[in-house]
Amino acid sequence: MEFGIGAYAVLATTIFGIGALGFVVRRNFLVQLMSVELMLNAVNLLFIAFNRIYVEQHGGQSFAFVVIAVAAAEAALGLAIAIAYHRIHRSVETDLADRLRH
Amino acid sequence: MTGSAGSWLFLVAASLAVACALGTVLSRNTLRSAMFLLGHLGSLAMLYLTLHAELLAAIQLLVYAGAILVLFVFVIMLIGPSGGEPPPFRNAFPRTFAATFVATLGLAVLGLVGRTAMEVPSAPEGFGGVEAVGFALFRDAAVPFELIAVTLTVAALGVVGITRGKTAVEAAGEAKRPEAE
Amino acid sequence: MHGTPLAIALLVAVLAPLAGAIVSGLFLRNAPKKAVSLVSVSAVFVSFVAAAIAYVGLDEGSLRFEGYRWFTIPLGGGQGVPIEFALSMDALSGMMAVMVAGIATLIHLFSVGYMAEEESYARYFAYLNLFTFAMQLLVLAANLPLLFVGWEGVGLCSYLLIGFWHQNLAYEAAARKAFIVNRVGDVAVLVGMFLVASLTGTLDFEALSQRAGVFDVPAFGVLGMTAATAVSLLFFWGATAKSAQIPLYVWLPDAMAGPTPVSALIHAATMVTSGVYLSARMSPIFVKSSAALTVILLVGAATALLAGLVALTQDRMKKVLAFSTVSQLGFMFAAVGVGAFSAAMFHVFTHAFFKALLFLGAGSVMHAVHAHGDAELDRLGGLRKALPVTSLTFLVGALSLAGVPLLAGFFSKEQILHALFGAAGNAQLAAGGVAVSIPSWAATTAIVFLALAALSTAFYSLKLYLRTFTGEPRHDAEPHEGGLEMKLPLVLLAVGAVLAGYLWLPAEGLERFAESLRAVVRDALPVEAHGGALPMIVGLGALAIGAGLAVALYKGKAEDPLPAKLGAFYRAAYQNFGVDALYDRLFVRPVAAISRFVRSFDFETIDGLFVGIPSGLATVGSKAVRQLQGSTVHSHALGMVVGLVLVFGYFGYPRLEVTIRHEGARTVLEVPPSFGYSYRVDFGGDGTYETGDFRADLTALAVPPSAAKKDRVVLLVHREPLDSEPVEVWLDEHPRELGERELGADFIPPGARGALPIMAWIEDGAVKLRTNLPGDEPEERELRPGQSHRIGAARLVATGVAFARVEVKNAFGHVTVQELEFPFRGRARTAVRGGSRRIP
Amino acid sequence: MTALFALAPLVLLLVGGLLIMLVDAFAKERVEVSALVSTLLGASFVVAAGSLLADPNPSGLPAEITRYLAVDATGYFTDVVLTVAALIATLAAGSYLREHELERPEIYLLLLLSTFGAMVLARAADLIVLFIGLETMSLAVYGMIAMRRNNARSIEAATKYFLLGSFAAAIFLFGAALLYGATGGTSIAAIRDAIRGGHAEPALVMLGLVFTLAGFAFKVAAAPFHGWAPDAYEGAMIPVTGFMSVVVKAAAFASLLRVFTGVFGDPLLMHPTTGWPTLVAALALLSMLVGNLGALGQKNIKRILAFSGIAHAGYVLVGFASLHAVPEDATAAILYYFLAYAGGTGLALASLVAFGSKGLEAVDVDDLVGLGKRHPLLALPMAIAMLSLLGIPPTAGFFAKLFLFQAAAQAGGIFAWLALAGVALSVVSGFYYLRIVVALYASEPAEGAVVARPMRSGYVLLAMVFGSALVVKLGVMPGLYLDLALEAGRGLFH
Repeated sequence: MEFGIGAYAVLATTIFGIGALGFVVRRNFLVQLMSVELMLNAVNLLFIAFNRIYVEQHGGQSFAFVVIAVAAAEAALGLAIAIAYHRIHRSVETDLADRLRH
Repeated sequence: MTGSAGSWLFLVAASLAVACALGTVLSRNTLRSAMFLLGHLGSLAMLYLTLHAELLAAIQLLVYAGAILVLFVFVIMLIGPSGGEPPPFRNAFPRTFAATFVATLGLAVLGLVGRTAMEVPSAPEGFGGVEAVGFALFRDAAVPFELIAVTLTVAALGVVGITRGKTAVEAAGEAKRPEAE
Repeated sequence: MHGTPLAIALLVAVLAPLAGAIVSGLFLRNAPKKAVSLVSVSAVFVSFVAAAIAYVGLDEGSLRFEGYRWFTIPLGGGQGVPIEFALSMDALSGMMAVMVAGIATLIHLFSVGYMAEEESYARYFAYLNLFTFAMQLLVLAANLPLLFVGWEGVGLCSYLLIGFWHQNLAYEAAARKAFIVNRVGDVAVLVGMFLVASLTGTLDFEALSQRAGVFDVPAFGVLGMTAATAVSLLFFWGATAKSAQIPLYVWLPDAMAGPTPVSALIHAATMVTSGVYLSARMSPIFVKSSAALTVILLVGAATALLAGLVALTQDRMKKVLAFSTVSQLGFMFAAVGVGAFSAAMFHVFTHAFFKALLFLGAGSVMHAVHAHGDAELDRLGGLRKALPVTSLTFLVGALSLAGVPLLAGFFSKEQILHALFGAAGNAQLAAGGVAVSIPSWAATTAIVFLALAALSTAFYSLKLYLRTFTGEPRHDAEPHEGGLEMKLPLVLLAVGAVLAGYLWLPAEGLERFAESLRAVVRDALPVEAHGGALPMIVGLGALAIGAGLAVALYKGKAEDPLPAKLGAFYRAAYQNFGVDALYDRLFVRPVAAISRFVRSFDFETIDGLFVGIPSGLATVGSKAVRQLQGSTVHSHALGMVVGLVLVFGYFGYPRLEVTIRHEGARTVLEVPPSFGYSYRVDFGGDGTYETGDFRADLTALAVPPSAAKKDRVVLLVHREPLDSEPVEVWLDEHPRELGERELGADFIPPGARGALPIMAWIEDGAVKLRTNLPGDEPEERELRPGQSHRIGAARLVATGVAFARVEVKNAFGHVTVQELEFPFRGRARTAVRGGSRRIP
Repeated sequence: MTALFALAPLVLLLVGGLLIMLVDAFAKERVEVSALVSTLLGASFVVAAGSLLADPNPSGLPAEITRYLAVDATGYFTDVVLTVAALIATLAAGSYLREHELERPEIYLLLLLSTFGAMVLARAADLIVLFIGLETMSLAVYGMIAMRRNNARSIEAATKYFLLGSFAAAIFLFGAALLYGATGGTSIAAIRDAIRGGHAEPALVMLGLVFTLAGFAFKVAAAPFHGWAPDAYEGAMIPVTGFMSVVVKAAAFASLLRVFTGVFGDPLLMHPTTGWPTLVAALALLSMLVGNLGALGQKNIKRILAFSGIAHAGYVLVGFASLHAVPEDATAAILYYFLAYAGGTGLALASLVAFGSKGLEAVDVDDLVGLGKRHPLLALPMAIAMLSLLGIPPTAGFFAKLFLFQAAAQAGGIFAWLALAGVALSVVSGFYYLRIVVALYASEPAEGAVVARPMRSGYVLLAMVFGSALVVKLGVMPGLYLDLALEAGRGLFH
């Protein structure tokens, strides 16, 4: 049994979907953040898989590297916001934040 | 990496990745979610290996699993694992809707990508290795690489600003009007 | 910048009030009131003097101040319509500018006394100056965009001044109504401007009147209108808002909430007439559309009557005057509607004097009895002795409004009636070589309406005077006249209300005034009077009856007998015939409901849209609302996902728009090329795709003869003239009669009616024709597709019907199918059905 | 070196920002970070404007740089817009933070680096750099919002914006990955060439379009991706709101312009009925509807401006929808709109800063009541801003809308109707903009209401004067700037 790049793409899409689903249905700040990480990982997998087709350069792998670096920055900032959020609500349940409305 | 070994590795890693992703999303305990995420990251690193991306696989483990995830765990420990969140699929509407969404996305992309017959050329010598990717990053992609430094600086500044000790003014009380509930 | 010294006067006329506004609004806030009065009154006076100098120096033709290239409206392909920042004055704008500045000066002066106790004195005068600036800009602008700046400006100032006295936001409704109604009109003006720019390539008034010939050719059709009609109606729509015509007049009576001098300046003398001014400016285009003129005539006349009737029943001074203004504006538009622009401008001119006078008189009364906002007629009376100057001047104004001979209002109203009679008399009006015809029923209706409106004008103006100044006092104030600064404007305006009409008389030395105006505006009517003595008899008759009734009813009466006498009609008219309530129900409430709906745009709405509407899902919906309500991360994320699915759905299914084009003998199918799209076509429905498999490079395909269906033929019937669109008759084996619709009424001889002159049916793929015309032997012939045959004035062509199944596949493998049947020649149409499926 | 000079507006900000960071860290005395940052932004503005006027399309630059960062007239034009907006926001922030005693040097540095990120985003010629610019800009904004960390509203705003923003970024990246898969390139030029050459798998390109468009639509707050905007705007400090509403939006739009004229500028993809123009038209209509109707019932001025921003995103999208028919006119109209919108909204928020002092802010429309009577000079810029946003001539906003709708009218068909809908909906916007003008000028505060006193600060006054001058100048002499925008837009079609 052989698996082409299509299989990787299907896998990446599945992971992306799971991440998106998690983001939409969960209300825990940290789990939502982890869902976003899942989505970013799916993107990385896609980049690296597609790079396997275009072997004469490393554009996809470079992009994946950048995504990992930026994801690190994003996670750090996000966790700082999560802590600030926790200080106010004593919880990380994001549905508690609904003070801002018409 | 082709052949049956690669196929087996792909199947195992892919199943593991999907299972761990589901575990991350569905666990009610945040710490368990983080552990599932760790598993997921590891299985992705395995997949990267099957794609000749050795350096990226290493970075995945070092940066993602080693740094980002540790940060997560640290924060979870700091604020205590949460409980009490209602089960994610209690509501009819998001359930219906999310299912529709994933189904739409899945159908579209699965059918399409699976259909796309893309030839996989054989990887040249050193593809995905430290040297090749290093050259790509430091020579060809020097501009983006340098710009990442700014992004990281911004994140650091933000984190410092948000978390550092109270200023004297904050202790004395804040602007009155905006807080008036 | 360049221009003659005289042209600089135009700049001064416009900018002096702006300078006044800036100085008194920003720098004199805490200065003594005397300083404010000095600055603002003199600013307007300077504007008056400058305008007058320019006007006097204006011999034949026009004066122009060139500023700089303001901007260029891009028209694609490097083309553009350049717009200059330029002012210009001709007889039309000159008259307006002098009048506006003159009356504004008097009203500023009056305000000095009237607003003496006001706290925000400087702010008031700043607004008033700003308004004068905007109005002068509107009048003196050399092109439409600059005029539009003034147009918006007067609306804005009016908005600020109406709300001037209101202490909190709850009372601003009137101001907001005024503004929104005006904005509704602005949309039309903007769209009209676009149209004019794209058709003529200019928006400059001078160039526009030279290029008006463009509109002689029916350049394009909008809803079956010619360009001239579309443009005229758009500008008229704008004018109905600014000049308070049906259906947009509702704001003006409410706008009386501001200080009375403001009502006099804005809502009587200047701003509201800008719609008439714009019509006169656009007269070269207006006169090219009979349809638009007829609409304007009817709307104007109806407004005059409706507002006149409402004015009869109002019991507050300013309300009566407000509706009276609406009614008089209706008169002006009726004149515009028969192409008598100079008569309309004449009425603008005289009306400005007597209506400003009446408003200031009302202000003087209110000042005297300390009435706030408005004076109820039931609480006035007997003021003649205490207020001799006001009383006398008010009487002059009222009589002038009523149309008493030899006063200003008489002359202008007579001219309008003359014009109407002229239009009713000869249906064809000549305007610059193009015949304009107003249906005579419309002109007659308008005459009846205006006669009734004139009657009610006479009635309410007399009523106003009698109930205010005569009889026993019904108030307990100790009235006294205002100071000189209030009396002087009254007297001057009264003089104007008497004399303004004589400027139009064909007397020696005066004729230039009217003549030069007529040289600018394009009257559709010849100058000489029409209808003989009839218009004057109608006018005087209306005056006599109206005034007589008023005197009989009100002389010496303390109570108003009208409500009792008119009963339900009175109540209806008093409530403005329910129009406000209607608008509230039609527009205000739905918009409020929509805004509430959108404001809650998270789950409630998404729910309403996607779940709530199908009733089967209603339960799920309400549950979802309860559980997901609120502005949480959740709801926003779901909104995004909804958006993503929608965006995706847009590309999910291919869209297929087949156009069928006939190129001589060839019929060509055209499909839109698009990314990832590929097509295949099956002609004739035999299951073989003539194009082979799906092809991406397919855009146009000639229809082969093999596509023809055997059992279908279309008979194309061309009538004289033969180049017109043929009538299509789809035939099958059942014989069919070709009657009046296909052949035309004149084709069928009288004796043949009902006797089946021509029968047609299809047999063996050909058309069989049997003619049975009276006088001729019955005859039968056959027409094969492609053949033609002439019978009398008609040419019959048989053409085959092609069938095509067009399929389009997009990048995702989704296919949309459309089956088409269309004749090889003739109009292409008839999509049989379409559908989508997925081909992996 | 030439590259460094050509990119001087960006280099100045980056180098200057790092220097300020060092100086602030090691200096013994208190450093006036806000003044330094304002100066840097001003310098960058001057350099960008100078380059735009002198040599907008420098040649001979090393390809290693130009394949990532476009050095062209469009880039300088967006630099000008972004630095102007950031300058107004920084000046206002200086006054605001000092007055309300919230001062922290990090905020100014984040402002600076966020502007840098925005400029990178607006110039990005490669999806990698585009993503980095986007994230640099966004992370800084999340940080600025969360900086007022004891304020529940601020943290709520940061939470929502951060989570949703990360979600949107992931969606955008997925699209970028699909485009890479389809074409093997990450730079706009490479992807464009592959698509034009027919080497790209159409389905992947279409999906890439869907996901990148969704990601952009989030950043510019176009409906239905707008949910976060009112909350985030309301919760942020006023100067940060101003920064977000102008800089973030303009940079995202500029980048969208590059991507849509480049990557998706293929004539087949731009087919008016089957390509993306109709889709963008639908988003435009929805945004104009949601924005204008949503703002109607609001009391909070920041929320009003948020919905107004959604509506304005809709107007700009009208321009995008007409790109297929009149590319140059539409591009110029879009670029011009950035300037007008930056002036109007920046001015409004600077005024809002000026209206509060000592912990008391003007938050609701009711808080403005009577300000025009007490402080006519101070209230004037707010009125000008409202009139410009409403589109009353002769202000910037009128011409901005005129040019956009004119472009759509030229495109004809449904796009002309879209323009008409835009004109009609901007009538609706009169309700909420004018409520603010009325509150300023025609009313008195209720008895016993708490009245915020205007602050006294040269910084914010400077910002207001600057903003008013911009708005009025764009209205009185629009031709000059439209020509500039036309010239700048041509760079995209070379």
